[in-house]
Amino acid sequence: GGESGDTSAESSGAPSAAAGDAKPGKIGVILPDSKSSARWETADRKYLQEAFDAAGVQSDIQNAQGDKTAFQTIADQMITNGATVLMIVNLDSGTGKAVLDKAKSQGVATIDYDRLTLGGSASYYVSFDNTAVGKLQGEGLVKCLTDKKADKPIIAELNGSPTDNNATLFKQGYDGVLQPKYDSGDYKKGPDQSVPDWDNTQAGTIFEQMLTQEPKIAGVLAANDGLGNAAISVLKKQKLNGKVPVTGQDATVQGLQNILAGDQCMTVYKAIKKEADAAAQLAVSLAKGEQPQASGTVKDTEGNRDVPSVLLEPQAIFFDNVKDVVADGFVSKDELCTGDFADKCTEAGIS
Amino acid sequence: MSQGPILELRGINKSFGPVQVLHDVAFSAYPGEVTALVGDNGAGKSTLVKCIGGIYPIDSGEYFYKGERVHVSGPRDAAALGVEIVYQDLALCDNLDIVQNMFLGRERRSGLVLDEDSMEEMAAKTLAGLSVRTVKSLRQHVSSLSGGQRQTVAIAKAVLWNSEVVILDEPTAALGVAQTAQVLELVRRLADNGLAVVLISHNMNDVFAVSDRIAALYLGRMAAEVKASEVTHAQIVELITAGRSGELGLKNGNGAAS
Amino acid sequence: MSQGPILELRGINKSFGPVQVLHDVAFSAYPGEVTALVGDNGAGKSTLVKCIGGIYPIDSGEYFYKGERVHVSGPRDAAALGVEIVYQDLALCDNLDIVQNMFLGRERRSGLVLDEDSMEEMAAKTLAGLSVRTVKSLRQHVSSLSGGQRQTVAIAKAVLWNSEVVILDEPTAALGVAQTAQVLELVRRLADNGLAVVLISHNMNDVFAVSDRIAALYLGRMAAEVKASEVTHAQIVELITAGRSGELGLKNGNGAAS
Amino acid sequence: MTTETLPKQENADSALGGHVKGYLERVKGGELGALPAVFGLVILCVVFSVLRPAFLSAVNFANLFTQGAAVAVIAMGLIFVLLLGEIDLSAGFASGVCAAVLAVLLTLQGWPWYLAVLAAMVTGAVIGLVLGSLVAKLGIPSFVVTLAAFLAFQGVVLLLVKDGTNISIRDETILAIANKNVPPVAGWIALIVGVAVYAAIQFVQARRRAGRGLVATPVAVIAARVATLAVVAGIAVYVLNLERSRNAALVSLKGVPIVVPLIVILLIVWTFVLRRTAYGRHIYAVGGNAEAARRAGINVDRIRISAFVICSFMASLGGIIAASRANSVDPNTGGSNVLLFAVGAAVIGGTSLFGGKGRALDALLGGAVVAVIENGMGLMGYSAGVKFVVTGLVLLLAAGVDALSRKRAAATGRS
Amino acid sequence: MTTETLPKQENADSALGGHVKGYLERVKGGELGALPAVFGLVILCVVFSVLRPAFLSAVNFANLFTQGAAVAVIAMGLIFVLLLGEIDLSAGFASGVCAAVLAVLLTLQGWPWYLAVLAAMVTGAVIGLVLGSLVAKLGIPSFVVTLAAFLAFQGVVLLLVKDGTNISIRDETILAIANKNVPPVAGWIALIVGVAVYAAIQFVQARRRAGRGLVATPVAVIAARVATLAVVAGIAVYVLNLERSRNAALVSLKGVPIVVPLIVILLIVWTFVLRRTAYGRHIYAVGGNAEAARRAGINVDRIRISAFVICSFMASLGGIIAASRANSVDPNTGGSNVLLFAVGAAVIGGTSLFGGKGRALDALLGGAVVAVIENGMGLMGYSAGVKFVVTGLVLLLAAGVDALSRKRAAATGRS
Ligand SMILES: Nc1ncnc2c1ncn2[C@@H]1O[C@H](COP(=O)(O)OP(=O)(O)OP(=O)(O)O)[C@@H](O)[C@H]1O
Ligand SMILES: Nc1ncnc2c1ncn2[C@@H]1O[C@H](COP(=O)(O)OP(=O)(O)OP(=O)(O)O)[C@@H](O)[C@H]1O
Ligand SMILES: [Mg+2]
Ligand SMILES: [Mg+2]
Repeated sequence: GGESGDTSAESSGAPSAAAGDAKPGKIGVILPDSKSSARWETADRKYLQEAFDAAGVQSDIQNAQGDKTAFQTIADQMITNGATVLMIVNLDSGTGKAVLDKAKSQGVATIDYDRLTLGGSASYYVSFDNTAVGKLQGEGLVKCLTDKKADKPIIAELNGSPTDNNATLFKQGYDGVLQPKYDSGDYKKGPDQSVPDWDNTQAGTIFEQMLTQEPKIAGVLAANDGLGNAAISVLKKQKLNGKVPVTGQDATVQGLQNILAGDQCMTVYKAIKKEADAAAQLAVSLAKGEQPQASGTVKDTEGNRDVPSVLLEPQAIFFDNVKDVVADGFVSKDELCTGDFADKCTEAGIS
Repeated sequence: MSQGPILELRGINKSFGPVQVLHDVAFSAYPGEVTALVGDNGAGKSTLVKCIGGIYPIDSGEYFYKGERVHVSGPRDAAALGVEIVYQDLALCDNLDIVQNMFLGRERRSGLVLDEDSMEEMAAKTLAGLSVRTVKSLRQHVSSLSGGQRQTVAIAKAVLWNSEVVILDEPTAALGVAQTAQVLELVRRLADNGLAVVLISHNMNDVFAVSDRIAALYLGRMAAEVKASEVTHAQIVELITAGRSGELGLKNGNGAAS
Repeated sequence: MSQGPILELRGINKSFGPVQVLHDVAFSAYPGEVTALVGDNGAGKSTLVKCIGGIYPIDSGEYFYKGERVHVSGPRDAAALGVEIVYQDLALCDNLDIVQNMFLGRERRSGLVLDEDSMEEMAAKTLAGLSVRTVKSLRQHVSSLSGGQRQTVAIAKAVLWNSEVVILDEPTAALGVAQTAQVLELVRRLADNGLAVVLISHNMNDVFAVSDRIAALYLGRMAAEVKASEVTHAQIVELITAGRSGELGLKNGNGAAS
Repeated sequence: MTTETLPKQENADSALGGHVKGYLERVKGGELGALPAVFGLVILCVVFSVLRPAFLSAVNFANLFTQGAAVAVIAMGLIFVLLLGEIDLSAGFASGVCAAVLAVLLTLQGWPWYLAVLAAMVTGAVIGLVLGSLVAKLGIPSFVVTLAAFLAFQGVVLLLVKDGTNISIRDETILAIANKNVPPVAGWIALIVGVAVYAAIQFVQARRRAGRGLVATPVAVIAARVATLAVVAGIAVYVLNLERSRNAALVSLKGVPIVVPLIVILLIVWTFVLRRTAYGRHIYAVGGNAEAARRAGINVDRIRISAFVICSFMASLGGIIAASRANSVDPNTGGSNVLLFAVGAAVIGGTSLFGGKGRALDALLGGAVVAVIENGMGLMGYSAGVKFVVTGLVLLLAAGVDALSRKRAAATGRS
Repeated sequence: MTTETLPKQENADSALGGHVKGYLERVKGGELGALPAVFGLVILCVVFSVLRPAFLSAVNFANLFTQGAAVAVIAMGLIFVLLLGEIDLSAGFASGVCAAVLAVLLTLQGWPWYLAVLAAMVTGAVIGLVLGSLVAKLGIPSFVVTLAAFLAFQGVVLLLVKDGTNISIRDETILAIANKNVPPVAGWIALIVGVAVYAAIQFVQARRRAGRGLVATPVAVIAARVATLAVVAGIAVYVLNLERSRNAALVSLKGVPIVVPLIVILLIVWTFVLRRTAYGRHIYAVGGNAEAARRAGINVDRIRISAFVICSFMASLGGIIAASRANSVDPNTGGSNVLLFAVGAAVIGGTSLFGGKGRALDALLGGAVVAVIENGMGLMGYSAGVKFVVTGLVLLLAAGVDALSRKRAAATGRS
């Protein structure tokens, strides 16, 4: 353990030496987990780190691994370590509020990143709109079903973790689109289950059982690409992949490849770099003791206040615009267009 | 001595799965007398004792105590009647010390708190009476005791209480010369004080030295219950090894357990 | 009989934490002879045997086998030398059956596979030779055996092998009359076949019946090692209980363990 | 020495009737073997079939095997560690690590499947070696060692699959393991060969024992056993060979899933090891009484280490099956409830956490209970909260049936 | 009967010197008590202090207590179940259920805090009663019962707090438990009273034993013990009474966190129960040899059930502390690694999973190790994967120090 400890001490020590004379504060970032979504560790951490380093501000980015206690412990430790700006992605509003209040009481500026802490005291909020993500998924599924000219299709919903509030928000989004269709009889509501911990293996079993119970499923609303892939692998056994549209989220390599292969209908791309850059910009100016301006506000229903906010728009990705994700640099062509996918990439206009 | 038995069993049957270990066994113990229970290895002596103590449920048969039919469905029932038993397999808690083992289940308290001091005193006295001199400390875990020391603790544990029936299953097996003498003396003294004592032993000298009656088990059947004064050493050995001896014993000598 | 000892210990010390159990003990066993090891409860007999068997590491002292100094750091070393021991606490695996216990660690195989049949045959023969008649099946778990039956299994397990030294720690404690006779006969026969046998027992009759030499431990010190023919019953009992008897024994009788 | 031999007590009634009577008496006397677990399983199946007829379909029957395979395989390995009275909390994530190694080598490095599989299995064995050595040589309690490993492996999986992404598996051979079936004909052939070999072994063995004058199983009993095996396995193969495609014109889906023969082979191998080799005997001995085993000259440390090696090795196989089934590996592979379900499967099957008692078959029986519960609950369509609650209750029901039947039996004296 | 009494072997050298010598010999001989765990803890603290000086700050010291409190309290309850050789996998989620009950009653139903707390504690006790009865009366292995409960409670929490949302706690009293401090003066007073009472009890006891002629602790030894306690506790109180606000003008932050006296009281109560009452004695007896306990007339079933009740009750306290610290309850409360860390804490502290060996203090020592690791790792700033791996390795290090010192001691003969 000693060796790796040393190297880490260096890596976080390096920027401190570089920024030694400017004396801006230190920024602490707490990410929620690495399992609900691929983005936190692969994208957010990278982009934030780059932005902070570019600005020459010291930073400490940690991940709470879905553990609330760890989340608070990390916050305590960051303040102990001298952070002056704290940016959090809360695991839930309660812990989030506890952390924000404690930070505020010690004179630490705070930013809610991606998730708004209801009743909290964050100075700023930067996010994608999660209900909007769900809405795009719902609309995407409708589009694919319409393309397939499905007649009164039965829809299965494979929701995210029951303990994750975002999953609830996504569901609000897509149910907002699908419910009217169910009500009108255009679509038929099929099985609807949540996947604990966003666990792909369990998702496989759950979807397999949905299909056993309701063999005529004609559309799958999967809450992210991992769940989508689990559904696709079950469909493959019956050679139904590509015939039954499946949705996703996060624009992972796996999800995009499934789209290129025609097995997945769509995914939702959240230009995380934009979100990260916006948040980093706020954080850096706070660390330098400035009072940055935000573009808009969001209403915190519980705390009954308007939180200065930067909101970003998610984007639906279908076969035709996979190239947008590559162009954005979110995934590289090398990782996406391996082996069999090279042809598909050409077909999809990725260069 | 013309008193009736304090403890009486009739027609006891006991099987372990397909193996029947006790066949229609009758057994009695009388106050003021030492009854020796003898039998070959595997004859069923310990099983009979465990049935008396409520460790094993009996399959069928009757259990009388002071002339009344009772149901003993666990060790607590037996203890409540006033039957105290030293089992052959001792049953001590290795993770407790000597004093703790001796008072287990019957701790002395003052208020809520255990009265360790008086327990330690009583334990020391009882052990000293059994010629134990090599125990380093009463606060030693029993796991660190020698075979004979363990056995002494088990005996001391049983005689500490005012019970009416004391059953000792091979109590002197691991004991030294002096300790054996003490235990035999103790057995005799308990009986003289009016208790009913049952002694299981393979040592015929000991059996004849202290016992008033002898009951011999043979392959799970009671071969004979006789007065010690009316039989010889050799007769008992014959009863043990063959199930009968002349007039005495099982009518059908080949009554092997099926 | 003028042969040197096959097993010889010198100056053995052994402590358990603050308690010293063996003080500077010397002990020898001679081929073709039965050496009885006697002593009061807690004298240290079993501890000495466990030191010989490599169960306990010795604190200091020398261990000679066939005149050569050896280091025994575990039971495997002792077995490799050719020392076979029946421990007082038997050490059987309750979840295995009789045959499995008897051949534990030395299973017979044909190829990769265990040769169950020949093991069962051999086990049956050995047990029969020890007068065991009440065992229902050789495939019974040892947990379901009576005290005497367990002891017989442990003895049978040890004598099954061609070893040069056999040590029996109170082997007849739980045995019946017939079985005890068989084991004593066996002990004598092993010695007559040239093996060195060490017998621990509290029964002086048995000790004098079979042994050539007697070693008496007193509170962890070796009080005397004498020829059985040169001492009397009473002298040995004195050695056991007081540590000395006339000329024999510890010079300083009050050598209590500190 | 007298040379009287033990009476051959049971030879008298070695006819079929006597044997059946003996069996019934043993059952009554508490030697229940697999009965309670099977009984619990049957009750579960009946309940689910009544509530959801789809439960009884051929598709679902086939699903059961692929769904339960990974947990059952991991449980089979855990049996070895449990037999010693130890525990391996890291088996779940060890399977995740091995699956991640497989995926990285296969998809990112482009290794051929057999080398990648080999590497995954070697990874498993090495993990076991390290864990076992820490437990046996340093004497750290296995709970703590494997708790540390549980945490560390979680990190290793994250590092291997690059923090939160999924690695897809596209190799056809690997994908086939959990997703493809054996051709129906091959299924029948394997069945016939298997039953024949079983019969032959039983007969030869009985003949040899009878020849030596030992108690032998009567021919009639062997015939009955062989017939039972043939019928049960035959029905299973028959059902699995039915067409279960939703659209038979499009794709034909029939035959025994490939994981089934895989599991059967593992079951036979480990049952053989535990019951017929000296090594297996020593595992039981160490679990029953480590001190007695040591005194008998068994190298207890080596037995301990080897058990952990087997456990982690089997975890690697479980990981490969899981990866194949999910078509991908993610940081949750081997996580969430995999470990608890695997240990639970072993315990429900009848393995003791205190060591010394258990069989390879337990993993399968208990694994079947767990798989049936998961499968059945998946059909019920409850909301997440209700589903958790009902799953817990159903598990309790299955275990309760088991415990009650054992308890009734124990009342007659056995423990 | 001869009336010679046992020689009073140790009275001769009852001076301080002799006692110290005796203690050193006992340590050498393997009676290590708390030493190895303390030793592991010290090593951890030194390592972290060197790598991250912030580890040594007063703030961090105070954080340690609130961070580790919930796990330590749950572990303290688990000790009872572990002492019997049983396990309670559901303790974590039981704490979640109780926390959820608290939150629902407090925030949604608007109950006063004392009634809500009472309801949460009663919930805990009832849970324990049910689990214990299933284990003791039906004889289902506790692993299976509590695995079922683990699943079911997960569902109950979800149902109580409604899928994925969470319930905030706003009651000041409840929030104070894990977030506020005892006034510095009160801390000093409590310290002085505590040390005085301890000293008094020790002296009275020694006097009484000496009066009866039993081996008693010499006065010098008692004085040394009291002095040690006073110094260690004094330093702790002193450090916790330092100002640790980053901005003292804005808000003053000093004093012993409220959870500390809470935990100390629980520790004293359970230590008293285990060491000084017949009930505690019976717990050890059942854990050491259930059959012997039964034969001694102990009602084994009742002991089993009560241990589960205590365990779940303590889990409810842990849940209340966790809810207070998080200012809210969500479906993950009591989930993730809470259970494994709690059991791990008990085992690291020296409690055996096989029963019969353990103390209430173990939960605290082990809990401290776990808390220090979590706290220290939080300061290191590793990425998720690396952090998991390093945490595992550090845990292994702490346990390894412990195991090695025990092993060295065991070489002299004790086990
Ligand atoms: N739990 C059990 N299951 C099966 N058989 C048992 C069980 N307990 C005892 N037996 C069998 O019952 C018979 C009688 O055993 P028991 O212990 O009563 O003998 P015993 O007379 O006490 O012998 P010993 O003198 O050797 O102590 C033995 O053959 C033994 O194998
Ligand atoms: N592990 C241990 N820890 C502490 N003391 C022990 C340990 N083992 C044995 N002793 C002590 O050592 C002494 C000798 O024990 P040992 O078992 O050798 O006696 P023994 O001569 O075999 O007696 P017995 O005739 O009763 O079997 C006893 O006083 C015992 O309490
Ligand atoms: Mg007996
Ligand atoms: Mg001895």
